[in-house]
Amino acid sequence: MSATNFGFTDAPVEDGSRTITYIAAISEALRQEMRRDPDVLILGEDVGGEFGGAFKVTKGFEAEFGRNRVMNTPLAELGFTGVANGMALMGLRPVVEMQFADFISSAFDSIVQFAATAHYRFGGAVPWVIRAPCDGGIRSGPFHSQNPEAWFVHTPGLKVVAPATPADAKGLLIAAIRDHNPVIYFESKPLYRSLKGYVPAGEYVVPIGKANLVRAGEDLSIITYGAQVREALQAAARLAAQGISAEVLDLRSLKPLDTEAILATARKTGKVLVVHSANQLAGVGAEVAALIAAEAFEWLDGPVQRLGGLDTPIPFSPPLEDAYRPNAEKIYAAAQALAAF
Amino acid sequence: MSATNFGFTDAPVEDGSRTITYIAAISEALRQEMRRDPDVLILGEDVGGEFGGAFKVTKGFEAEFGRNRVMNTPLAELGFTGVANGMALMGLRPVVEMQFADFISSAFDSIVQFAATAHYRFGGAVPWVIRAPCDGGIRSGPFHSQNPEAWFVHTPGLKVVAPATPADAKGLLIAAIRDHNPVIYFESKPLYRSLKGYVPAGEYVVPIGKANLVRAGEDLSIITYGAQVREALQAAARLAAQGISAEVLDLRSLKPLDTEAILATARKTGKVLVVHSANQLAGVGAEVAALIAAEAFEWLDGPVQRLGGLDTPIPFSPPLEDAYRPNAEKIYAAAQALAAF
Amino acid sequence: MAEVTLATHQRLELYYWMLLTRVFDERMLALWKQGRGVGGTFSQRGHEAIAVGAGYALGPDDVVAPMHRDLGCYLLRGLTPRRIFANLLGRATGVTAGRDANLHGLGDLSLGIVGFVSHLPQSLPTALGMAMSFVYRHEPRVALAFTGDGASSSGLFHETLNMAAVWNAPLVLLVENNQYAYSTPLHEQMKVFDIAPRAEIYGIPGIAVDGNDVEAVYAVTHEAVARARAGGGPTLIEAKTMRMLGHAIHDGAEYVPPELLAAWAQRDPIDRYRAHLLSEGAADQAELDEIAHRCEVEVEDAIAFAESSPWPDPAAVQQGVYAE
Amino acid sequence: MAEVTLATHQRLELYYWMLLTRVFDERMLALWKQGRGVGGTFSQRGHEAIAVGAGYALGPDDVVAPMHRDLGCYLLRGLTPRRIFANLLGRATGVTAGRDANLHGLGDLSLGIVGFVSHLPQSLPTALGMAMSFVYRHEPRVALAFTGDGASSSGLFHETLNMAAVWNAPLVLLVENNQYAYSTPLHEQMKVFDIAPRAEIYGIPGIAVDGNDVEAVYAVTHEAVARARAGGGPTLIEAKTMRMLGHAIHDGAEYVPPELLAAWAQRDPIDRYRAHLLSEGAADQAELDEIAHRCEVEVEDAIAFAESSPWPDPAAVQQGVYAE
Ligand SMILES: Cc1ncc(C[n+]2csc(CCOP(=O)(O)OP(=O)(O)O)c2C)c(N)n1
Ligand SMILES: Cc1ncc(C[n+]2csc(CCOP(=O)(O)OP(=O)(O)O)c2C)c(N)n1
Ligand SMILES: [Mg+2]
Ligand SMILES: [Mg+2]
Repeated sequence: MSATNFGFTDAPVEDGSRTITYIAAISEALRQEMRRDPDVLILGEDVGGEFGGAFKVTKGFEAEFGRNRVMNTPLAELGFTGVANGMALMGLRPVVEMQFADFISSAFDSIVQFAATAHYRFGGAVPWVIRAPCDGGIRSGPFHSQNPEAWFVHTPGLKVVAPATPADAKGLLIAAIRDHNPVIYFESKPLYRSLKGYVPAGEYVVPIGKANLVRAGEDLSIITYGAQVREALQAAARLAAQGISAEVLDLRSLKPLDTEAILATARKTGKVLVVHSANQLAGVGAEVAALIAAEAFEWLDGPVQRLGGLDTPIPFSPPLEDAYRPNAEKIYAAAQALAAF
Repeated sequence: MSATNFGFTDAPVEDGSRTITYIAAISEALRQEMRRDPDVLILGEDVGGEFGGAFKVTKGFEAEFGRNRVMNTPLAELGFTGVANGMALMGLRPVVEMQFADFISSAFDSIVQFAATAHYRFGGAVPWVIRAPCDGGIRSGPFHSQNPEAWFVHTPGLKVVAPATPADAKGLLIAAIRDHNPVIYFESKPLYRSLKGYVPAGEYVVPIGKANLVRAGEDLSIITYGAQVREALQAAARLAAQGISAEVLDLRSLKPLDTEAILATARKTGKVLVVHSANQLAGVGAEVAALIAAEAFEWLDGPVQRLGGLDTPIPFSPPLEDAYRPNAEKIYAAAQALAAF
Repeated sequence: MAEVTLATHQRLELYYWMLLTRVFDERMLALWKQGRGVGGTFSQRGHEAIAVGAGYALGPDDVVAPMHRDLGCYLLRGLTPRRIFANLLGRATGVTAGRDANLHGLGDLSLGIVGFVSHLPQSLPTALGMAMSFVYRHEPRVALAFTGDGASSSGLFHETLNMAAVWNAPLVLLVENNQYAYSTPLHEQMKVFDIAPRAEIYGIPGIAVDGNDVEAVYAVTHEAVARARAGGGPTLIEAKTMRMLGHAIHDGAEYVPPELLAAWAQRDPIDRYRAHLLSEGAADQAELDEIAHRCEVEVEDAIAFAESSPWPDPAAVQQGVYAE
Repeated sequence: MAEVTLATHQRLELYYWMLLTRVFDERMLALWKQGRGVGGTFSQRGHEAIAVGAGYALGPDDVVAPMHRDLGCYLLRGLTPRRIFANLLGRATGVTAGRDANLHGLGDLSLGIVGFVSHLPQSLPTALGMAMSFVYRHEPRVALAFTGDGASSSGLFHETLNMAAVWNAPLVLLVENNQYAYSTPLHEQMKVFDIAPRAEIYGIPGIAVDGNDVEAVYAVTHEAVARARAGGGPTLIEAKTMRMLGHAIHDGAEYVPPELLAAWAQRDPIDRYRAHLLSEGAADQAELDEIAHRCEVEVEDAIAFAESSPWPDPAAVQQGVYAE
């Protein structure tokens, strides 16, 4: 797949903006923040040396920033995330790379029990970021395709973001690094090199907690995030050809949710389809749908619909994974049915 | 608190039924199953010896069944839950006691990555039960009061149950032990010795996946589980005194959910309040509400409402914990507002 | 073992902190028995010399991650009996303002203390991270972490020691081997009962010490802290003692053989140190009595303070989840 | 080390399984380079003697939890090249019927194999649990688990060994120390490069072996298995080798010093064993050529089978999540 900007409207071109890939935007944000703030450092498996991480996001970083700031860790997610807790308590701003988002479950206690509660309990701020390369569609099987955001959205004390574009990949990562709280940053592997977009060159911060209306519409709203934004935009384009005007809201931030933007679009169109790659059952979409059902009840012209992954481990084989996972085609079909309600 | 059966309608008295506490019902189920099936064994911290576990559920078990079948483990939740995986693959039926449900996060990978996927991936059945003493209201602070069921309901491949009565405590535990899959059994600590009810003496199985309509009503439905069932019944009694007829559905099984029973009550009353002790945000209640919003849309006479814990760690101090946690009073107020919609 | 060179006033401080711990613990347990407590709480008896001796070896800029038997360490690092007792009773004036229970969450970063988290032994990698922040910033500071024999069975014990060794971190990890993890005796937890020798596989020093000898604990910790500060890397210390009461307030510990307790009672860290101070002429009985009196007064004051302190405002329950 | 008493036909079997692994691996990598693969896959080169030598030491009723470099063990336990290749290509005829990827999930309990799970080293406590089921049922069976140097840094390594020792479990835990965890060299993973001595702190035997000597690996594993079966408890084995290719198919391993690879290439387990067999007169060149031919044919057949196998039916995607 060569990188294109698919159905996205290009972000407004600012001075110095360039069209770069989603993964390049992540690297750029990291490098800029490390240059700006000596307290920012990186740790994780294989992030250092010439290698620069399983996806090469930190390639060249050790040469520029030294080993002290680009720390290769042993295979011990629980431990090294705990190390990030301690560093963050002392005012450093560690950015932890999980090799795959799937392995974040190995670090679970350090995140949900320690980092999430330290400030509430004794005022210990834990300003780290965990970068978690998530999502599938690239035939990597049950353990290299997961989307575990719902576990963390349900956990008090954390923040969770999920960029869908190169610009947001940069702006949300910078915001996450500067945030004084533990932020889990879900970066979508399927977008890494297949999605390009304009990205402002300088300091660029996308505030955590603000959704982005990426396409305005009248007939229904598709609320989504991460790699499914691209799919939703493709579906919206097809729907438009059928005379159905779909609005697409990119949540960007999953905790906190932008309840205002969610309710605004729901009240505007009266019909909502919530989409994500993670399995649907008790996923983040359930919270979004429940919120709308409670707070936009009188504006609804149809049942709030959800489209997520199936309630199975994520299968490897192409036909199975395709059956498992939402995509533009399935969004299109679900939206069409909803529009006809 | 002395044990009473609070607002519960007594279960039908069968031959040999007795009124016993919730915790006695758990012990009884375990003992009966261990007598019946030599493949059933218990492992966990402090479950053996004279001691019999932090809550004494297995007191006397080692004397009756021997050390082989009542295994004290070192403090290593991830490891000993992994051990249960291996035993279960070989056809044993380990019942793992987490000392508190809160510590289930320490065993996370062994549950969500291994046990949950083994059958799908290579046909390896993992018939264990994890007993997880959950919930609060008893001033035990952020790490001895948690209700982590949503993490597991979102995880494909697991089953999750949460009994609200002594009879269900027995019947669901027996069902969980006999199930061929990993079942997480959330037992409510606040009910342990404060709730009594009729419990059939012999083999008594409550099928997993079936909700229980514990009170019929006309004006609205309260859907809940675990310790909040008792609170909901108290609220319903007060509502009745006000002329509001509330139906109370005890979910009993959280994965799979009894979608039929959920939709039936929603369609019947047209107004639904979903309640649980766990924090509300992205909790199991979100799934229930989203399900109703999608599938019972045309029957709804009011917005589906939710009442859960706040999105904070669970505070220790009585006034804070009371502010954090749903109870009969808050359910009553929310139901009254919904009835007036 | 290193030579101990403690001035008389320091020895009396050690005695004072241990006794303050003991008096606090006894009054706390008594209060709970009277039904004036809130929730549960952990007994401290037997651990006084470890918590105090090790904590005393730190410098003011060092940091510590104590566990649930380290009341003595919390106290000597500057958490007042008032703040701690108020925490036990869930009051607004407690260290966590009613948010965390008993000895959990007793963190105050201005005093270099990390709040304890229940999930054992989460404090270990946290302390390692703090230690690594000192390396990162070229600060001559050290982190001390406490853990138990029980928690040494957990994977985090290994992960932390391994990373600390690879990174040559200024970390001192002290295991309080008190023979039991709740009701579980050592032989159900590990096959080799000595924990200090585990250090070898990580290529770092491992030292066992009599955990009922406060000066010995001080000495080995002091040496380890000095080594860490000088760039010599981490040390594993095993302090052997006995948990003399139940695991927590509700636990009668009937599973502990009485002979075992009787034997260890002979080695009570405070009685021993008192006798030692007297025999060495470091103090006379009047001085020791004065210290005892001071401890009584402080603890009574703390209880009165705690019991008369306001409850937290429920309206504030959602404050402080996030740092601004 | 124990005396090896292998009959000639057994030696030829060892050679056959190693060579089958090698041929499979080479053809697999070639196929991937041609773009005929699906997803990623792990290189096996350098691990043949370990996977085969250790696996061969098990009895038919024993169980094994191999890792991602143990193709040889999967094969000799009875997973056919056809089923494995079909799995790599995600076909309905593969071991997991398209559900799990590459060498993950290659479980078949009827062959005593546990499917590999990515989260390292989850297989270890699983294998311990299987071993404990044998104790429970008084069956004279043994569990063998493989893991890597990288995974030995994880807490589960410690938790498993500790529990296995306390419980005297019939478990053999074999570490394939191949100098690297992905791109991370040993010295960034651990301070002491020898892993076998870690056994001491658990009070069990720890044995290091040349992982490129198939008979040596067989011998130590055989001894450990026999001890476990006789009630002698667990053993930790460290087999030293070198991962001769990248971590996985996409990895060029530029981070490995070429000298290191060159030195280890001299010790190739298959070349060495071939020379050994010839020099000892256990086989002549013709016999070995015949084995090589057999391997080629089998692997070609497996590829043809896999490539012509049907894809799984998407309608069945939700089947099998739960056991009925
Ligand atoms: C991960 C985890 N599992 C279980 C517990 C429950 N628990 C609290 S203290 C304790 C025993 C700890 O023993 P040890 O480490 O020896 O400390 P001690 O209490 O003896 O001082 C247990 C099992 C816990 N706190 N954390
Ligand atoms: C918990 C966990 N974290 C990260 C990974 C990603 N990962 C896969 S293999 C590997 C290196 C493993 O090294 P080692 O154990 O030495 O095995 P080797 O690949 O060298 O044979 C890593 C980091 C993983 N599988 N599991
Ligand atoms: Mg202990
Ligand atoms: Mg390796």
